[in-house]
Amino acid sequence: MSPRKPNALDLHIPAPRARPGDKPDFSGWTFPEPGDTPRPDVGAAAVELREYAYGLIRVLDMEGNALGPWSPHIEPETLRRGLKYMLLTRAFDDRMYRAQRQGKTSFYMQSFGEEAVSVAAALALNPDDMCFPSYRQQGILIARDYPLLTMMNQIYSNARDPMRGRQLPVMYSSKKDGFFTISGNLATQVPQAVGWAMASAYSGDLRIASTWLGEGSTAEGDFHAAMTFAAVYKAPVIVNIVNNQWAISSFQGIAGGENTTFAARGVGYGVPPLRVDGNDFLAVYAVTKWAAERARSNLGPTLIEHFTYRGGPHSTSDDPSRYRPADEARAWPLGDPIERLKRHLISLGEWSEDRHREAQDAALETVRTTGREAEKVGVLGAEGAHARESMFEDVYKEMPWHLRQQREEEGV
Amino acid sequence: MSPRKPNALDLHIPAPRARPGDKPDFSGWTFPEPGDTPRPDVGAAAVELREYAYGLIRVLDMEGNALGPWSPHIEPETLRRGLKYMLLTRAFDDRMYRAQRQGKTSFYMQSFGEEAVSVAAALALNPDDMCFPSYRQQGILIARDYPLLTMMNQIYSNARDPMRGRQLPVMYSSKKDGFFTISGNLATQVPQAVGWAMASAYSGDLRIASTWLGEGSTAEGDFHAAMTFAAVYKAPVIVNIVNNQWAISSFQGIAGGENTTFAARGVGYGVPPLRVDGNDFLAVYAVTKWAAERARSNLGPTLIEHFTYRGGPHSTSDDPSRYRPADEARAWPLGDPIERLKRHLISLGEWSEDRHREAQDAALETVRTTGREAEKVGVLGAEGAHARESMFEDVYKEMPWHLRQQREEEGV
Amino acid sequence: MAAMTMIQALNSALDTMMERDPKVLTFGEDVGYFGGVFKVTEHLQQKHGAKRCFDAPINECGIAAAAIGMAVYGLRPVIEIQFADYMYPAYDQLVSEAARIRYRSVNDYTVPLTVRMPYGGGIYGGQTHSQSPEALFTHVAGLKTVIPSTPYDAKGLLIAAIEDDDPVIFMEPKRVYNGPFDGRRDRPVQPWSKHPASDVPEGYYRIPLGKANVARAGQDVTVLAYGTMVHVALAAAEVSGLDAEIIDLRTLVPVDIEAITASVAKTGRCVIVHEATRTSGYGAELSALVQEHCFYHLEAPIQRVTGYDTPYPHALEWEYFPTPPRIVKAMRRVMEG
Amino acid sequence: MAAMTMIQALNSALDTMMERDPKVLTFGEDVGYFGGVFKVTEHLQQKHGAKRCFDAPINECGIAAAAIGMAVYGLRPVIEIQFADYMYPAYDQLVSEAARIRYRSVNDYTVPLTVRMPYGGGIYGGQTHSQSPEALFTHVAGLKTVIPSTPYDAKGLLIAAIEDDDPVIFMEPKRVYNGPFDGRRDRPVQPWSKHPASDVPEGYYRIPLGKANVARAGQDVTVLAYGTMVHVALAAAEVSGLDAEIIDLRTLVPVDIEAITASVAKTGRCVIVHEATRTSGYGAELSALVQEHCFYHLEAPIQRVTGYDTPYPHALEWEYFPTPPRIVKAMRRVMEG
Ligand SMILES: Cc1ncc(C[n+]2csc(CCOP(=O)(O)OP(=O)(O)O)c2C)c(N)n1
Ligand SMILES: Cc1ncc(C[n+]2csc(CCOP(=O)(O)OP(=O)(O)O)c2C)c(N)n1
Ligand SMILES: [Mg+2]
Ligand SMILES: [Mg+2]
Repeated sequence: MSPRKPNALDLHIPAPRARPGDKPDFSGWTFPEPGDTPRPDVGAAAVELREYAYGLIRVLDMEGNALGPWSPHIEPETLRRGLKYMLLTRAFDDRMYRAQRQGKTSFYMQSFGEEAVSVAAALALNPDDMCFPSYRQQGILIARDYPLLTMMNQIYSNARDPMRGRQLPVMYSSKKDGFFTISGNLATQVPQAVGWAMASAYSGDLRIASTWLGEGSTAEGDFHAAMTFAAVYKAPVIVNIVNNQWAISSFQGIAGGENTTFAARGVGYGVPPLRVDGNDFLAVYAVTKWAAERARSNLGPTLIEHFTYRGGPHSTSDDPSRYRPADEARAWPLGDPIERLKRHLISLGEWSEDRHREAQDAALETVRTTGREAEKVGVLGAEGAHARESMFEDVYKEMPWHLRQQREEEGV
Repeated sequence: MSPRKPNALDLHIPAPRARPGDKPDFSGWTFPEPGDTPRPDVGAAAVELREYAYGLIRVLDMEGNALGPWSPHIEPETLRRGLKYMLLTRAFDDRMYRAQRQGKTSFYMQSFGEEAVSVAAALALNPDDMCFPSYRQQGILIARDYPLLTMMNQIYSNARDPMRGRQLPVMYSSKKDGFFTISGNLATQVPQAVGWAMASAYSGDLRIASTWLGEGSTAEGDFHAAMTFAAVYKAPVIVNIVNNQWAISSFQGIAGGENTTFAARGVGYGVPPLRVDGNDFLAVYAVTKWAAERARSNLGPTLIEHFTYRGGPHSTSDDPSRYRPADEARAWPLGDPIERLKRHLISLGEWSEDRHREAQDAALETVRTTGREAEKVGVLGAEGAHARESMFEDVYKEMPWHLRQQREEEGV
Repeated sequence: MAAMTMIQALNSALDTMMERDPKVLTFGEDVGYFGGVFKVTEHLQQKHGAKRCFDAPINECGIAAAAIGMAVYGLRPVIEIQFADYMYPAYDQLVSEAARIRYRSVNDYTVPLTVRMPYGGGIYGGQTHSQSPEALFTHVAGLKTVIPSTPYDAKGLLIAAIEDDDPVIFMEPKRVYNGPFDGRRDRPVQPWSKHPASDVPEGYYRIPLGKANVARAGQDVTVLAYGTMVHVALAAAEVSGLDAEIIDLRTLVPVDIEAITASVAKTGRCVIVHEATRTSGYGAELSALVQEHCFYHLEAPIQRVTGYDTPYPHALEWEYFPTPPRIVKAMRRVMEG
Repeated sequence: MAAMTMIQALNSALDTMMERDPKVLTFGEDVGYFGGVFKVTEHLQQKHGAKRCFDAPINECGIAAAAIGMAVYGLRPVIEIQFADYMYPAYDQLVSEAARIRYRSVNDYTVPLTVRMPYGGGIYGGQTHSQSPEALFTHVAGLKTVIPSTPYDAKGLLIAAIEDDDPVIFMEPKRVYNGPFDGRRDRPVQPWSKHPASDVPEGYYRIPLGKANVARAGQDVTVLAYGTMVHVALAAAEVSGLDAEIIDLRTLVPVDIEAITASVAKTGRCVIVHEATRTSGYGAELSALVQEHCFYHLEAPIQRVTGYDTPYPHALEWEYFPTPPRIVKAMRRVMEG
């Protein structure tokens, strides 16, 4: 290349503030105070909602008080259920993560630190609303009381794996529970959710759809397809961006986070954008309720950015200490979702440190017992877990001749 | 389907206000007055520029006066060149459209009514800035003095067609003139333009890129890719959305125009959005200059929505009277770009009706003479225009054995 | 019965199914009010309402994905990709999603989706209105690929595709939309009304997927073809002086291997014809299958007559298009051995 | 010379080219600071600067398109698609754009682009980290497709791909990134350091595209393979008791037809091996080519040993993976005729 000309153009490559060895640095960020953000009418025009893309809806302060108009005033019983499911999710993740390390499965992905995003949403939606999640919303399935044992059987690809060993461990599917079969291809589920919502509207149904994707995945064209179709046909769908700051090793700036918020994507399509503290169970619950009501009133889609932090590695194949400060998670300014909900319940007089410890132990025990049960059925690689011929089934409704022939080649 | 439930969901299908037989109806639209929109500093932060997505930058009023801070104060000589190129483009389109009707070529696409969008931009950019156009920016090529004869030779796929008969008539290419080879696949050029701009920045060059796509094409995933990459790497690129209200038979509401403006897409990425009267030569010139200066100062991309109207059919394969009122073009509230620039020049005392008539006649005469010349070389289907073996060339730099073999099969 | 063009037959198939089943709906670019750039969905919006036949944003990924979501819900969407050349943005959704949802969810979710797209050249459409990408679908487990060659087949196969519980790629040979073009540009184009297969029942009927049709019975040489090329092959047979057997495959996956092997076992010679580029075209698979199943019957190397391995050239398209003379040449070669 | 794994050899190729030519740069998801999920770009950002090796948004369409724009500008971008399974969003840009820009502009614009992507199974990656979509590229005129099988070849071929003036799809057999896995799960995996082809020069060298390598010379039967399957085929040959000739194709398009015909003319028997699904896989093209070029030499039907026509199953992947016993069986069948 020739020597630099005066006034020459230069290429900008975004970089995070802190790398391994640096001190975590969230100093550039300011957030509205809990309770400070007004709650617009569910029927408000999209143009009045633009500013919500640039704020942050918060209900819980760090002492556990629920403040302001977004406070959803949920029954303590519901809050305790939320807490229980978050504890279960965390205990489950922890055990499965270690199971992978022990060679019992090929792969695992935790949702550590992001439990409120899935669990609060699951409780705010109707049980028959349809979810199109990414791979990090196991909390939904758990909050819908899908059997942990079945999840583990899938993770171990054992003989009782409902996916018959075909899918990666964490790629669940349960139509009965309104949980769409998870794809390995990022963001493909998002426009599918829009299509499902359109079908529900077409059919005069009452059910809405909700879908989740990571902030990194918003860069995919499928996200644009989803937002365009959702806006054009006013589909009854909630699009949830889980901004956990990282996409494997890439910080959110690589997905466009340096220039504006991810909620702002909604502004571009005229879709109401809500930006919420994703570690605030009450806030997530409240914005989900708001968006669900809007969708159910034929007022169309809402985009929600859940501002959170991926506490763990991307997956068991990842080592985050190679690209971010090891203590960045602990420095996260918006705290831990379980801890915060616990404090809230305690401040309400509806919970105590003791009850919390018991609940935590109960979650661990459930997971431990279930884990043993699943291991008894078998772990990855156990001989004969799946009949070899099962590989050829369900490619089509009826097996065509060429698959029958190939099955015969396998000698089965 | 079961009978409709109370409060049931319903599917919204956008529809235009007027269909064939109806009176054209633009009554819902209000525009700022010419001169009323402030001109921000080229270095303004993107967050200060959001509102420009919802206005409309106008300089010329309907009497031909240039008003307000966006008035670019161009030399009359430049304005006359602009007018000349628009007249040439219109005359060229007209003749080529008819040539297709006469069977001299397979296909043609006019830019009738949108001439200012290309011609003003071409004059505002540096001659060596790189253009990635769609199929409706022939005005750029004409304004860069690409030979009309060569364009016609391509349209006729005759022996002097620089594309050797390989491309559709209107899919020009000229590296020398900074005009990228047009693709039939909508919007693919937009992220390519971003890549080119990144390469220019990478190389410490001074040249920027500019790209054009229709409002209908903004729905494509490639547009999202382009905006994401442009924002992330602050690429020196101008993305021009030509909102001519129609995408073949689909009104702009099908691309998302019911919910917000197309300029607003830029807001979603934190990219400065300018919305401009596309039939106002001075305004298009001024916003292009602004965006080009911004890009050249390493301040990154700008998104411009050119608000205009597709005066003619989509292409020679189309019949717009089947889907929109026949007189909708005439009812367009923002007038005709040629007429408006003419009035401006006259009001400046730099032009007259007589000179205009002469210029118009000269354009027609140039096109007529050139047309005859091109026809003498040949029109589509003339025997021997292209050697059959030329079909096998340039697939790769060097012809591999299998193409040599296939060429031999053709007996050449 | 009525004399229909292929466009009318396809329109009638959609109309018939929309009448029978409220779960059937159709959308795509310009398919609503306008009725599609080739008019296949004409009047359907007017008749069945905008919710059942509507325009889509220009985003083929979104069109496919929305339809997948609808199919998962329980509808039977039929989408139109305006030209097969524009299916690439939808390819991931079709290949990674539609094709695999049944398998990966163990029948929990299924995708009864039909994807219509006009394909093929011969209309001076240049590089991006002429392609034949069928091999890009036949390679994908979980998809079925169907290509009709006549109005009668078009309607019966489209109805079968819509009723099929798996995703079906339904490719329409646009060169024969309005008449059975046989590749001879020098002759006047015949209208469908002169062709017996334009006799199409008004109502419901279906032609099973996976079954080929013997378009011409013969003893000397087997020609495997589909879509437009069936007509071109018939024209070639006519002038060749050979008693060719022309198999119209109709379904590419799952292909009717019995019809193929029965014919080649009889003739011992095989010519494969398609418009797509040769390398890794569907003809390669047919060639492989024929030699696997009929090796000991073959008297001469299987011949492929195909589009060349170049983009589809605008002005030279008649050099590119597989014409009767090229097929006759291949037939002669295969007879000589 | 140094003993390198395939990952190190690829890294060395990139490093070598970035040193020689400032026009070479590389980007993709996680390739910058982190060095790529498979570490192929490790340390390149640290050494050559963030502008020459950087992370990209998760948009494969944008990655390909930006690289095309850069190549059109005059650079020589090398992009990484994190897994071949994720190339579909980029497919339109590769097929409709990169592949055709030279042709449609008559050399006005060219696209010297290299698209790297790990492919293939055997790592318990499930349906979306195991695919072998090479046939989706070999069908596309204007693209070259390259697949190395050893560290030595990987470096020499990658350098040739980067220097090539046409777009090259460079597929990396991830199962052999760290060792020459031969498909026998029951044996300890060998490290590359024990394999002669891990002897890789530190600096610049190239292996010409379009030239196959005889991985094992033999008289009885020709085995056509590439990538991981070369090692599996070698293992099969070892236990088969047959004197197999194993051709490592290295380049799929343009394929080395001379090497293929020379071998099959000699042996009269041919087995084709790949991991991709069978129907319309690249094996179909090879089968068609072999029977077209060597029909009168063939003593028995060509056999295809391939992945089955199903998605890649997670837990049953060792049933899916073409293993030495399956290849031996095919060799025996082809010997029996
Ligand atoms: C189409 C596609 N491209 C690339 C990948 C590889 N990949 C898997 S997860 C991931 C990062 C996703 O990040 P984000 O969307 O932020 O979600 P998170 O993991 O943070 O929840 C990548 C690049 C993929 N699965 N699919
Ligand atoms: C990927 C792709 N899909 C569909 C088409 C068919 N098509 C050609 S032009 C067009 C309409 C484009 O409308 P718009 O972007 O508004 O541009 P305009 O024609 O109005 O200038 C369509 C759908 C195409 N060329 N490419
Ligand atoms: Mg993330
Ligand atoms: Mg338009």
